[in-house]
Amino acid sequence: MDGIHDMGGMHGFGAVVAQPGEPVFHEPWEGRVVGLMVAAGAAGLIPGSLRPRIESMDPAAYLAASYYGRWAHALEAGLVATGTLTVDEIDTRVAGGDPVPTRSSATSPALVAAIGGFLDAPGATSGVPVAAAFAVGDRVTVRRMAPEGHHRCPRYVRGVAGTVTRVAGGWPHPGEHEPEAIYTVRFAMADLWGADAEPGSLALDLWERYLA
Amino acid sequence: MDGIHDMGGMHGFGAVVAQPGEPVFHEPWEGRVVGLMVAAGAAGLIPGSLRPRIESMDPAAYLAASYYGRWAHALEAGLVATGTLTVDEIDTRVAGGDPVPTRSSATSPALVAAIGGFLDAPGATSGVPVAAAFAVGDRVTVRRMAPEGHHRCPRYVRGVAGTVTRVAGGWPHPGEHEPEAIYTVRFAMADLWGADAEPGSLALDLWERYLA
Amino acid sequence: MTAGGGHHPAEPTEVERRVAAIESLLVEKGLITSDMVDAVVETYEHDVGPLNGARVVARAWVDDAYRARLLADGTAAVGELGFGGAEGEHLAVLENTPAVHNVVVCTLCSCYPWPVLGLPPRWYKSFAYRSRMVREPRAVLAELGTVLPGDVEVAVWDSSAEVRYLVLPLRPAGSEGLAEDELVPLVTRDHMIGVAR
Amino acid sequence: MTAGGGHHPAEPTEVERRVAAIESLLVEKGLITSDMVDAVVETYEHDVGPLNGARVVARAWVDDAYRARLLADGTAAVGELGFGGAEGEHLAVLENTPAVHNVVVCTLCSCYPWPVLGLPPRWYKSFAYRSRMVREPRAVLAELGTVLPGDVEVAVWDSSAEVRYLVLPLRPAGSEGLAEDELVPLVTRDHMIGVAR
Repeated sequence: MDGIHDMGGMHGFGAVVAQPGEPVFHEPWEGRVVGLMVAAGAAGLIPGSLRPRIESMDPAAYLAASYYGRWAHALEAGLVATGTLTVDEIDTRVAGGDPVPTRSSATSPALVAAIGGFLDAPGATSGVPVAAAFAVGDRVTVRRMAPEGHHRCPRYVRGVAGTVTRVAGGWPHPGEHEPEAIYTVRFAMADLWGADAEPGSLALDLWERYLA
Repeated sequence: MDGIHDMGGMHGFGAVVAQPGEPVFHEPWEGRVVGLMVAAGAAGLIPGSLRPRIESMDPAAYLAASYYGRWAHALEAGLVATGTLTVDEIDTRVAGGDPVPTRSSATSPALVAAIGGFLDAPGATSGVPVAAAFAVGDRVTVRRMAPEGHHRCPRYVRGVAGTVTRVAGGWPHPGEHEPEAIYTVRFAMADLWGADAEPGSLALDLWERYLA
Repeated sequence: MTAGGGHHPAEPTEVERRVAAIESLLVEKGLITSDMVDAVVETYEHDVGPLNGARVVARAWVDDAYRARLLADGTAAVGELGFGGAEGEHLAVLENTPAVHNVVVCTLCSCYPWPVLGLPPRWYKSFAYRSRMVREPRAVLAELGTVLPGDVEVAVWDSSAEVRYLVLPLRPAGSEGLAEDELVPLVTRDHMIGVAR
Repeated sequence: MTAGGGHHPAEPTEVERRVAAIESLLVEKGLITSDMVDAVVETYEHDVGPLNGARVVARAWVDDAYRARLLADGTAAVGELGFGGAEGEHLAVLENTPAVHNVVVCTLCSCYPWPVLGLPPRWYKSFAYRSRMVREPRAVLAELGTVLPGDVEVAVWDSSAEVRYLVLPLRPAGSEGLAEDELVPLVTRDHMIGVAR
């Protein structure tokens, strides 16, 4: 979907302000939401991907929430979608409960180890070998589109021509299972933003279906 | 600016729901904000245009506000920008004041008449005659751009080719004074949204500077 | 409506309080008078609304010469009936035909031809309408109850600049015997935006 | 950090209460245990952070063969130092040169190479960074304190799909005499995102 999350190029969000010495988590709940997401995934409670659930937030809620606030939304949405929890029971607990979470007396050494395994899983720079319609150096143009589903083709490159700089290998497109070639495509800034753009280039990784 | 207001084509805003028998104003304050905007304009208190002030709202606030809520923001911003009111005095009144506005004992028949004149001012379908680089039937392509200032070129037509269907005349571009030709340009839906788009066409009015 | 005279079933909201504060301050400083604000509210609550547009449409249906003038210069022809003013300075009229259906949106704002339609309804100003009408007009029309035959071409108009658009709907079948005044009630706001056929 | 053990100077917010409710319910139902959540928090608070990336960079600065392997296959070369895992399955390393400066953003989300940099800082996840870095990188870099000479080409990388990017910064002038371990503290998170040169 071409949702509020697709904000590359937009004006109006103000200055970029760094905070020196920033902690990893600003509040304890931020750490818990990351931990819960990983733990619930390791326990098989939340299938599928985080991002479609974040992107389908109401746009006003998306912008009003913090980054981990959006994770919290996706965590809840995932647990509710699978029937693991209901909104009613969460609401009831919020209304009556302690903001300090219950601690379990049990421990799960095996699942903790599984989490370690998940967090440490090795990978490969490139996806699996797959047929590729384009080669390094080819000029490609990003297709016009308006997909309802989750995708990774930001609006700001639609209709723009760039050059393939890498054939990265094959990965399944989100929501699918068969690998499809991904290309790194480099665009001139002026082709994206007009003649008075900053000089330089911008590269991003695009599935073959996005290109012509 | 390419701000949050430029939402043509976006997903995620849900269904369009009409309310049969909807009143002109849902709450009395909605009418007052329209009246205040016009009255303040007639009294010379707010120079310039409403829209740049609405577009420069924080994007989260923009989405959280109702239509007349955004007008209220622009009204306040305009009155504060001219020094007519200060945020402090408005805050103070909000904290201590009555939600029913003060009524003046005075009346302003001349200004009420001026408002009538403003609301009834005749106009012309076309702007002033002006030199035009394009003619009806010409194929034109909308330029890539990323203007910081207020403009009327939505992102969804950038880089797209269409056909001039009308040379509308000349109007000053927002923020300027000299007239510049405006063209009605018609685009095929498939050129905007891809091969699986609904059939049909979309037309909009574009200043000459947007076109090549 | 008198100033702030509505009842408040709930606590006044922040925006309501701020607008009231602004009005009070401007009035107390003598910069505006309440009757100036009242005049605008009265105008759009009672005087200027889709009935104006309906009169224009009915006239165009019965008077071919008027129809031709309306399509050639919307502002002038609408002015013949006494309508004009803010957000109607540059009116263009889009004629529906059996083959083409026009529909109007404003993606960037919520521009609307006030002198002939009044102030826009909430759905016209909604983010859903603004975002979707330019991309999937048939889907949006269907949600609003208008299912168009497949052979009718949909023409969407995004009123992005200075011109405001009014749709001239098709005269309903069976209305041939009706006089101009009898045609007026057949024309709705939705016909003239183009979300009804 | 222990679960919810932080002090709360203000009332718990809605999101804080909801997250606590979810954790409590999952624990009470026996679906997860607290130590699973703790393990993740501990990992990113103490074990996985930009020091990992700094070790990779320092090694590449002193070992040309490693540098070549790192640029050819980021994931494998990072794995040689024992780093890898979630959000680092497919790592690519972007080498700064005197002529080219690389900088990384994720406009759609906030993708980031966790195994070598830890979790991203707030500014990286901010709407301002996500929206602006792809359009005006020099302006954003300047706001963050990095003014690039005009003859350096800026190459922006929007990590839109599966690959996560790590910038290999230039070895600082004057560091020729330093050993690998002495180089590590010279490498910051900001160098490896590309917002510092």
